[in-house]
Amino acid sequence: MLLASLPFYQLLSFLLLITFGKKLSWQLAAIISVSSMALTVLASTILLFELSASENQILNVNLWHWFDLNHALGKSQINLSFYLDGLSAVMISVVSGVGFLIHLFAAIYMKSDENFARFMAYMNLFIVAMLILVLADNLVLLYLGWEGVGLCSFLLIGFWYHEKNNVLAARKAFIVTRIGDTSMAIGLLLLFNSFGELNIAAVTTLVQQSSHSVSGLSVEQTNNIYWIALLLLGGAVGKSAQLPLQTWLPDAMAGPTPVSALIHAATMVTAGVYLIARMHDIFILSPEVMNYIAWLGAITLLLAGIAALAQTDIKRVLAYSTMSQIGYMMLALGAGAWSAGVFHLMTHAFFKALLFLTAGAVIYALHHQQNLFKMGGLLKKLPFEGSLFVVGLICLMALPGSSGFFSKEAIIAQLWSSNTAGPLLWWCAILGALLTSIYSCRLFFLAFMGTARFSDKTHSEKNILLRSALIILALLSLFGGLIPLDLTLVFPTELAASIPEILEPSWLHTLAILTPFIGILFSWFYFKKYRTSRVVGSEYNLSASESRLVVFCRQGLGFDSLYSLLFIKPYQWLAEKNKHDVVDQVIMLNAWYISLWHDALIMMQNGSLRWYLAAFGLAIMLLLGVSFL
Amino acid sequence: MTTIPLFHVLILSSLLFLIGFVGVVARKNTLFMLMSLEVMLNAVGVAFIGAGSVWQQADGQVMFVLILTLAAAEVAVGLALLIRMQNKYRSLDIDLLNQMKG
Amino acid sequence: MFENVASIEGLFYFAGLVAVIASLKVVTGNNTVHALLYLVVSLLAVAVCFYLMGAPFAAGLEVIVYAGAILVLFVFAVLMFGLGADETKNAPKSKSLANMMGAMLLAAALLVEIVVIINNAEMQQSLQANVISSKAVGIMLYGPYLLAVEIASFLLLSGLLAGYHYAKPDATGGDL
Amino acid sequence: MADILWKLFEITIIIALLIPIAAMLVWVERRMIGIWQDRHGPNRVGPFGVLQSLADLLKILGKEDWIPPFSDRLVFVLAPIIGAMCVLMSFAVVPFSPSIGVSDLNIGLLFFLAMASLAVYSVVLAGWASNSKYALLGGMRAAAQTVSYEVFMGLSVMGVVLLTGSFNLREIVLAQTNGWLIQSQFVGFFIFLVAGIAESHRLPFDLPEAETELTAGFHTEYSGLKFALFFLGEYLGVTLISAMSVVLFFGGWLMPEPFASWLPPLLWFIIKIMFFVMFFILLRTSLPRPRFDQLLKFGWVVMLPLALLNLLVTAVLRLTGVL
Repeated sequence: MLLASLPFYQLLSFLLLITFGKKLSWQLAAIISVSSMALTVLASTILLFELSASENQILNVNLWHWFDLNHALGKSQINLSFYLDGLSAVMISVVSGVGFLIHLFAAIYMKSDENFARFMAYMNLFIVAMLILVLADNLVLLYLGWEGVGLCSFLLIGFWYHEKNNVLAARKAFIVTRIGDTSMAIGLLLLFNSFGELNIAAVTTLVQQSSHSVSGLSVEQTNNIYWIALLLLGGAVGKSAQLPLQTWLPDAMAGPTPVSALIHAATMVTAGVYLIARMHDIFILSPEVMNYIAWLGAITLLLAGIAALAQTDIKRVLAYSTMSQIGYMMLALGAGAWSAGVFHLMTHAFFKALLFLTAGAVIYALHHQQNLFKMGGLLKKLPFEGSLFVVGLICLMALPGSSGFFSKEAIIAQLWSSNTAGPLLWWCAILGALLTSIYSCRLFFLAFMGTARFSDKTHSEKNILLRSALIILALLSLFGGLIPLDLTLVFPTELAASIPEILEPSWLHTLAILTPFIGILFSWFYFKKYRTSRVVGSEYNLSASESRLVVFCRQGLGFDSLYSLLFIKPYQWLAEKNKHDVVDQVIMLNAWYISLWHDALIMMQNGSLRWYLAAFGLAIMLLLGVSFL
Repeated sequence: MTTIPLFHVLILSSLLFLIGFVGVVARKNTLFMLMSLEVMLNAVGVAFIGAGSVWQQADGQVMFVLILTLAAAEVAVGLALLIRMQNKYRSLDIDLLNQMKG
Repeated sequence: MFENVASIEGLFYFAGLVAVIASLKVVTGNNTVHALLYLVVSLLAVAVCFYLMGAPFAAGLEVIVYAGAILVLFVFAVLMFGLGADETKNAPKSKSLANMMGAMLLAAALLVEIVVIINNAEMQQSLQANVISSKAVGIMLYGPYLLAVEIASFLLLSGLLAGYHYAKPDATGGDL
Repeated sequence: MADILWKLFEITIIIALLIPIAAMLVWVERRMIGIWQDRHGPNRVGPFGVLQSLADLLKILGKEDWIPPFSDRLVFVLAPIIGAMCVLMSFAVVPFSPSIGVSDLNIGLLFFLAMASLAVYSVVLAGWASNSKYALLGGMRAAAQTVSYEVFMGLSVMGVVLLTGSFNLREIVLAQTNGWLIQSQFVGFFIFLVAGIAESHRLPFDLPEAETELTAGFHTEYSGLKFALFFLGEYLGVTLISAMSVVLFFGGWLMPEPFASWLPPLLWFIIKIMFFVMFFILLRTSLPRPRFDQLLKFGWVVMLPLALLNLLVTAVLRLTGVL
């Protein structure tokens, strides 16, 4: 029952806030939303204990029967029921824990906004949708949550809808993720068509049974599974901002910073990872797709790392970093390192939320200044935020001891010998780690070292709740790696063990641990300018490089222009050519036909009595003629 | 003792009716339209009386009496409207009344 | 006997011819009062037809009510409100028969149809027409047709009220 | 063929008698008015001025038969003819005596009413065709008056029809063998008389030609023979109404038994008619002319309900067997 109630605290809060929003004072609205979040945290904590106490580590609750789907193989019940196992437990603890802290932060951060209640309502709605997504026991309900988070993302990116850029970003995010969602929906239909089930557990059982049976899977089923996996991957790619649907995430930073932290770093963007992890039984049966996932993740993490190197906006750096880190998760999933991927998901949620919130605090302190080249020397001016940011960056770089170290190393360690990954991807991961440390250092140097390149006085938010939220996140980031994550009941034993002939060289781990330090060392000298910038005359001697390559990287490696060229321009051209809409014209034939009659009848209804009489006479004549014939 | 064929009576009736019809349709003067209407009603009366006399039933004349009352009522209302129209438009042109333009 | 019958038939045809010609004059006329006079002639001719068809009562009513009352009403209206002139503003200049061409064609087509239909229905067997007394008509009226009589009386009443209401000058009438 | 010839002869005789009678009535009227108004009246032409009418006739015939140029010629000529024709036609159904009478129509009463209602066209059309104000006003008055009074004229005689069960005037007369209908239909008679005066627009209901207001009303523009025709129509109308009163309410040519054998039926009939003609003349001398609205109001408000009431009572009494 507690499980069933999990999303409803938020739902209630959402309804209250959206209904009475304008009339509630800041305090009341904040109390409602944050306390509902606190209740969620409490409930999920209890649930975690219940889960560990249960015998097969699974909790199940059925709320009500939703509808039936008919299939040749039999009727499939679609229920509104929740399913809690190790994987979803990780997710709900991340969602509720990080979500609670971000809510707390947001309640103070957004205090002065006139639409505060609406903002909190959207945040609550997002949590509802995310919990439904995570807890869903069937794919239809999951899809409901999936679309729900998409909607909330749209609403929150466009929260300040008076500014055109925000609205455009919201639209972009919505449309791009919709492409992935469509693919996913098709995947779900195909899945149902092939197996006659959409219940996750049932699908899993079915797939496992048929693959372990003597006859194995039929050719058609194997083929279907390949396509299902590919289509589901499409959905995951869209939601998790992976190549080729990654372009929305940097723009999504237009939303309020807590939104970036909650949705576009910690929770929603990892939904794709969760989906693949949840459906791993399907993916295991299709090694090619696993391979694609791995490559996709690797390429994304490298490209995002390169793009992050050229950004001037602090939040965009973090956005690209997020993409890159999710790339790691994808790489892990593709390599079959399921629990390592999920583990990284969790730690990433902690430290990326910390980074975003701290960045938000910094931006707030600098009067909404987001440009890195207008910062500098903040470590002295904002020591609290600065030190927390350092903590976040340490985790991001995966320096030994931090949570990021444990998760990332776990991923990298399993790449070499995975039969769906391999040494090449291992090198990619190492290169990615190197890039990570370099852009992290660049970011740190630009923002927190050197001289202050701004004139305004900083004003740091001293609210105790806000600070405690940040501190808790920092602690989680530092020590989150020590949380014992046992997902052996959820995931199959690691695939790596089954291929012993690929030998792992002994220097692998050493290199992996050393990589960030190499990066730091490199940056220390390469970005000397940034950390030692001085004022020359009235001009600052530091500005963003405007070389073509840098601008290209800054603009996300030209994906936007590529898509514009490939899709938007041709579409606009088509739309231009098809201004009168050929299909519409065909449909308008009906209207034209009706209006033809309309015109004819209008001519008859001319108000002239003599005309009516003549028509009358003509009708009589025709009637008589008919009766005569 | 008359042996006027019903056929001829009906021919007379339809002739009168159609003359009236032509008048109603072709004339623009409302007064003439009303008169033509009387011709038409009259023609119907001829048909009724003729049929009644052929079948030796009084019903034909009964119907004629009813037509007569109808004509009286119609003329009362029609002439009143005509007078209204004359007062308002200073003309009896029926085409002036087509203010409902489709 | 034959001669007598023939003369009655002849009278009928003559009266019918008069009626048709007078009606034509009504329809094509320009002078309102002349047209009304022709209408009276037409009605009288029709009354003669009625009489010849064995319906003297109807003939009497035709003259008394139609010619004597209804058309006098017409004449009265024409005199009182100066409706004499054919004030059709939109009328074409020439008032020849060509203007009525469309309506006449329509009517001619209708006539042909009607004639064919009447001819087709084998209705033209001549029956001996005896005089139907006004008593029989009265019995019918106050017997099976009582309801129709009542309805007709309501019709007359409503005609009276409507005529009174519409013909009233605007100034004297309040909102109805 | 002989039948038809005999009928034509009869018609000729009757018309030949009626027209002089009407002419004589002019003299009678003027003479009687003179007596009642305590003066002489016409007394120069012939004994007691008997030939006065002849002299008038000659004078009228000698006058120019002028048709006003502003008039509608056709209708102007037609109007007096219609008037005289209608009255003369009405005489066709009047049974003068058991053997004399032009037509024995079975709807004789209806025929009389029809002709009476057609007679109004004469006046109305004369008024219109003259194209002058007085004439038009006279014509309109005539139309309104005639249409109004015609309604209860018809209703008043329906009591007679109820009691006799026939529209045939000859049968109506015969039905009064055992007593004139005036006994039971005195209300009907009164209404019929009033309506008849109005129909023939005699004084006091001569508003269409009220000299004091409308010069000469509808025949302002008329002169000569056409004027004579109007006069003929008027005096024949008086005779007709008298004749109809006699036929409908006073037993026609019938007389109670002791008197019946004294004179032939035709003479009795003429005597009765003369009595009513005298009565009309007496009315003219003694009553003032009402206003036109009073006339119409009197008709619709008093006479019409009275006629309906009379009809209703007669019907009830007839059904209960009292009559």
